[in-house]
Amino acid sequence: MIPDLGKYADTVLSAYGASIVLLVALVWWSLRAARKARIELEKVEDRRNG
Amino acid sequence: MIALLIRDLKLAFRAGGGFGLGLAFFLIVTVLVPFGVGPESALLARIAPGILWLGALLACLLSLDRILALDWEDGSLDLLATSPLPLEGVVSVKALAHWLTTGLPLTLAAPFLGLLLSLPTQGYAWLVVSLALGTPALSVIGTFGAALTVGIKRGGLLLSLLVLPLYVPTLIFGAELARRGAEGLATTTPLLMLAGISFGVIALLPFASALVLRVNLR
Amino acid sequence: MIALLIRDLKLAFRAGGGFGLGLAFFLIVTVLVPFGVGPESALLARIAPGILWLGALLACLLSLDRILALDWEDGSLDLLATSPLPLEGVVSVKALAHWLTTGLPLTLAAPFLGLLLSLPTQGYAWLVVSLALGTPALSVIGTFGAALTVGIKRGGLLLSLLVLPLYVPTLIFGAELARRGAEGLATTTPLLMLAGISFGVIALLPFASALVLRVNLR
Amino acid sequence: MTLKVQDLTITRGGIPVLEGLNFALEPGRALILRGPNGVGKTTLLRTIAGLQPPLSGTVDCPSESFAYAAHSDGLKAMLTVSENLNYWAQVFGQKDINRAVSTFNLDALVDRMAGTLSAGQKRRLGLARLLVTGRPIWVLDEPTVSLDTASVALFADAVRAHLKTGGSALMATHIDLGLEEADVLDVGPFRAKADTVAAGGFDEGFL
Amino acid sequence: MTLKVQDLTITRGGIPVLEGLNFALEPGRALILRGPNGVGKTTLLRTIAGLQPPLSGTVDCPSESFAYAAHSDGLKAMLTVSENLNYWAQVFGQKDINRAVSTFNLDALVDRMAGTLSAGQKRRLGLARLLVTGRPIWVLDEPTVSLDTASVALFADAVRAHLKTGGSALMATHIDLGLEEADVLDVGPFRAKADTVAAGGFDEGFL
Amino acid sequence: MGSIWEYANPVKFNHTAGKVLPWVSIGATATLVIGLIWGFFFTPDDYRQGSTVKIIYLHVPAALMAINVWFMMLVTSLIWLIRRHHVSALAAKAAAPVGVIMTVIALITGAIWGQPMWGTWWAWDPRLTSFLILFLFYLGYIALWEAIDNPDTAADLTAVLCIVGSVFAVLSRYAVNFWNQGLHQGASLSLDKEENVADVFSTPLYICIAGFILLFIALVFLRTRTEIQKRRTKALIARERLG
Ligand code: HEM
Ligand SMILES: Nc1ncnc2c1ncn2[C@@H]1O[C@H](COP(=O)(O)OP(=O)(O)OP(=O)(O)O)[C@@H](O)[C@H]1O
Ligand SMILES: Nc1ncnc2c1ncn2[C@@H]1O[C@H](COP(=O)(O)OP(=O)(O)OP(=O)(O)O)[C@@H](O)[C@H]1O
Ligand SMILES: [Mg+2]
Ligand SMILES: [Mg+2]
Repeated sequence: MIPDLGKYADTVLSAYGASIVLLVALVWWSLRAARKARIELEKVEDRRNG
Repeated sequence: MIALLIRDLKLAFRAGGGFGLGLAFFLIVTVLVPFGVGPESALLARIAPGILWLGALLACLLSLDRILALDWEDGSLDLLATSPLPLEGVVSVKALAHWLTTGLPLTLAAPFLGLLLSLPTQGYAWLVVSLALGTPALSVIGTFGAALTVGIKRGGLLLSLLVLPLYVPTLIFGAELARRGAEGLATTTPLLMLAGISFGVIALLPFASALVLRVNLR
Repeated sequence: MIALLIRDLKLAFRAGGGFGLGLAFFLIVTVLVPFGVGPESALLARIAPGILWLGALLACLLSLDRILALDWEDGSLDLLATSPLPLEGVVSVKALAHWLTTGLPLTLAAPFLGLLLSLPTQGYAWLVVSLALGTPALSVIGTFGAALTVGIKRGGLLLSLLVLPLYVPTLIFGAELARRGAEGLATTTPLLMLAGISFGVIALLPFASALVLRVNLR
Repeated sequence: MTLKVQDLTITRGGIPVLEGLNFALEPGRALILRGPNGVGKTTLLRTIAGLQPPLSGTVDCPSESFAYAAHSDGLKAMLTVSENLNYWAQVFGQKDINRAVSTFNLDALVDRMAGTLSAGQKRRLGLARLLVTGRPIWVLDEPTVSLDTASVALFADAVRAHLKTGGSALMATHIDLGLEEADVLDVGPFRAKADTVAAGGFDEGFL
Repeated sequence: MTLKVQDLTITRGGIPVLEGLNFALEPGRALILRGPNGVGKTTLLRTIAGLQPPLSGTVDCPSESFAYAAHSDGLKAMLTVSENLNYWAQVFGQKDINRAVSTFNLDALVDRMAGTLSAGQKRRLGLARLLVTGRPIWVLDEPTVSLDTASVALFADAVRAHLKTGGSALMATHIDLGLEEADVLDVGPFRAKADTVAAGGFDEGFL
Repeated sequence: MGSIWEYANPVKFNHTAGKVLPWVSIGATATLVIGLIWGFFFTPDDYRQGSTVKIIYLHVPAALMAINVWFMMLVTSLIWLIRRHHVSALAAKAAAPVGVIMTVIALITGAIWGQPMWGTWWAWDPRLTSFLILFLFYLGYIALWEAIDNPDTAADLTAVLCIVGSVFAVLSRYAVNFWNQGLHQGASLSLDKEENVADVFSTPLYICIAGFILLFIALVFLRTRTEIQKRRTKALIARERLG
């Protein structure tokens, strides 16, 4: 499945690996912060409305 | 005692990140060196261990005045001196907190900065070892300096002036250890000396610091 | 305005000598370099202009938080903001006082330290010229950084982090000028650039500093 | 110079603390602000002195007419008493510090470093600074903290003299200053209510 | 624990300021120090709390029995109210901060950063610290500065409660605390005379 | 529709962001997956660089974004300073961490690529160096946001820092160029001069760039909304305190 990367396999794979890890971490972190902010806000809004 | 440590760490993280910033300073000093001396990597490789040690030392130095001055200004130090904690313990904990927020992250970050200065491959391990052994001494000596200058308004530069000569032996042996490591030479002597300095300083200097602090509080 | 300048200078001399200490730090950094990188004079001569510039920059940097933080803490800054002096003038005077107590002595002392690092003979004049042109820019940029971080408790390291990237162009052209001077190469371009940066910065940055300071005082 | 405050709403840390304040301070008058801790007196004084912008409403007086004195006195520990005063006099374009020195009974201390004064002595020096500003409206935040009875009387005399020459004074304090001629304004009733905040501004999404 | 002060002479900046002080403070009693600005009250309290040595005379009580509170409260702006109190509680080996919080009416503020409190609120927090020390003798330097009347009453109640449990309190203040049961000591008469100095010590050459 | 400034209202912005976000996210995921898979699996090796050429699909888009995110922050900072629209300031705040990550990706992939190509992880090449400086600017910018409690003060200060920083970033770029001639490739999207080879690489590269841009837009919408909600929460809590 993986194409033949020749002698540079390590190089290419580590570049892809590192980048994808960073991108996924960024997205995950953003989503988590978004969820936390939403829950906080809903808690406060509920307290206020009822 | 543990409460004190936890509080200090908390404050370091909250108050504009004492921790990230020591590191940032180290990074920036290392980055600036090539701008100063030029970009040839052979030259950089030769001076790399020395410069990294110097950078770590300066990063420590810059954060020394946080160790006690803040507590002095807001009166916490007076209150601590009247508390049940022995002052020797207080200064040791302060030094430990300083090391955890400055020395330790510096040690861990040094290899990456070694990369920027084209440090030879065999040098990395020795660089880390020398910093791990040496930075605790820097924190403890620095705490002594901070205790000496604590009453003085904005004693920051005076503090540097007092502390730097005390840092010289640590710097010499530390940088020597890292350099020999990088050049593949024998490392036993500087290693032993560095370890000796660290342990001696950690065992004895807190008593001097507490003494000096007590005088300053009067 | 002149009263402010005189007061700042007086305080710098009295309060543990802002002036002697900037110099001392410069001296000590330069002295520590051979301990770090080893004593061969050929190597030292090559890195001398860069290291001297770096040392001057760090000495400036260390004293930046004195520019405004003390006046902030004791409320002088609030009072100055309500005084008849324009804030742009206040920050300019502060920058000038900083330069007189730090940049100027550094410039004058640099040749002696060049001696310690075996700087080649033709390099001295250029070293002094480059520092004389460059250090005012360092003071003005530093004042901007100090104005940005003035409200922040012990913002010292944050200040360094913000200011250092801003120092890069000055450092590059300054060190390049000194290096080319030492090696006997053409110096026109870096000279012009350095002068350009200094004048531009002196003319424009005080407005930004005053703006930022006003925001911080709110 | 009359200070007119109209419909003022002030914020601290982004949150309204006092709203709908209206008052005027004529030359020759003094006004004492009272109110429980944390109600917003300090914030009000800073707003009036022009150090922070109001959320709404106007302070109808140029900020060049105020001499502001707060908890921190802006004294330099490493300058002597007379150097400190001289400096502020020069900043405000004045010459003479003798009246300030004698009014606050600082004669014996003029050559002492400000850092070696006791709490009350420092405070007296901080107040003496007001006399070298030459500004007509004094805006004072808890001016008599740490002062003993004799010094409080000195201060009251200084205020009275200032009012006589057509100046005026606005002060926040919790203790009695012995200034019978001053009006008192209790700011407690002006505490901001929750719905001021949502007053339909552009940023309703936040507030 | 009785505090006995005998023949005490104290110095500030190397110069004697008060001399020949003698008093005793029994458990359950409070003593208020009065005296004009600069007479040496702060210095006396620091000496008693063990922060500086007396020139001569004795303070007959181990320094472990004092809880000292001065102008600066040792509060960290970047910690919340409860974190500040918890920290001091732990340093003094105590657990419970609730009593301190409720005594000084800080409930609404526990999660606020100490840096964002008003002057009076900060002061209340500083005083609340006394309750988490568990120490019997309170040594207080102008404790009610910046407090409004209601808070001064809270403080008086706290002192009374402390006295009831066998504690005692030594306070320097210029204003009336509403503590009828306290004794008052005017330190004015003990001001050091010029010749104390030469009283034949080792340093007579200097003094 | 009305004027674009309507979206500077937080409520309106949140509403719109909520509607747009799913579509942009799907678009970003799709283009990124297609572009990267195409690039990784279905492009030939370069005759000089071998398989390392595949790194270009990450390196170039990340590098482009790193610069453009800063540029976007500059624009929103100016809008905040001039028109004082809170959303604009918060968008700048939200974008900065994305920019940092992009910078880090460009640096890391570049360093990894440099090892086989130039025989070193790092060289003080002008382009590399100016990226390092950009990284420092991002760090300082974020640290300043973090260090100040009052959101409006923080917005003002960081906006001024962003503007002054941009001027100095341009200056540094020039300075660095003067100081060292580099190893790095020039700015053209073709690796070789022959058109046909370049095409093979460039189509997936364009797709990847589009993917990174879409990802950035999605993240900025999401993070800006988060910031708005955080401020609203803070304001409401403060209001409760007023009673
Ligand atoms: C840490 C190291 C590196 C950094 C920070 C870096 C930075 C950049 C930047 C900013 C660009 C965008 C240029 C633009 O379009 O304006 C770029 C493009 C590029 N980089 Fe790097 N680079 C690094 C290392 C490398 C290495 C080692 C190689 C391969 C030998 C490489 C090959 C390329 C190529 C082929 C492009 C596309 C050039 C074009 O626009 O046609 N880079 N890089
Ligand atoms: N940075 C901040 N963020 C949020 N709230 C704040 C901040 N600073 C102060 N406050 C709050 O604003 C209110 C007004 O404070 P202010 O200092 O004006 O009160 P004050 O009337 O002067 O009180 P005091 O009599 O205690 O001096 C207080 O409730 C305080 O807790
Ligand atoms: N460092 C110093 N050197 C010389 N004299 C000093 C120094 N510090 C304080 N003094 C003097 O010592 C005396 C006692 O000061 P202290 O602070 O104890 O007075 P206090 O009674 O607390 O006054 P206050 O009511 O104003 O607080 C004062 O006259 C003061 O001027
Ligand atoms: Mg107040
Ligand atoms: Mg006192």
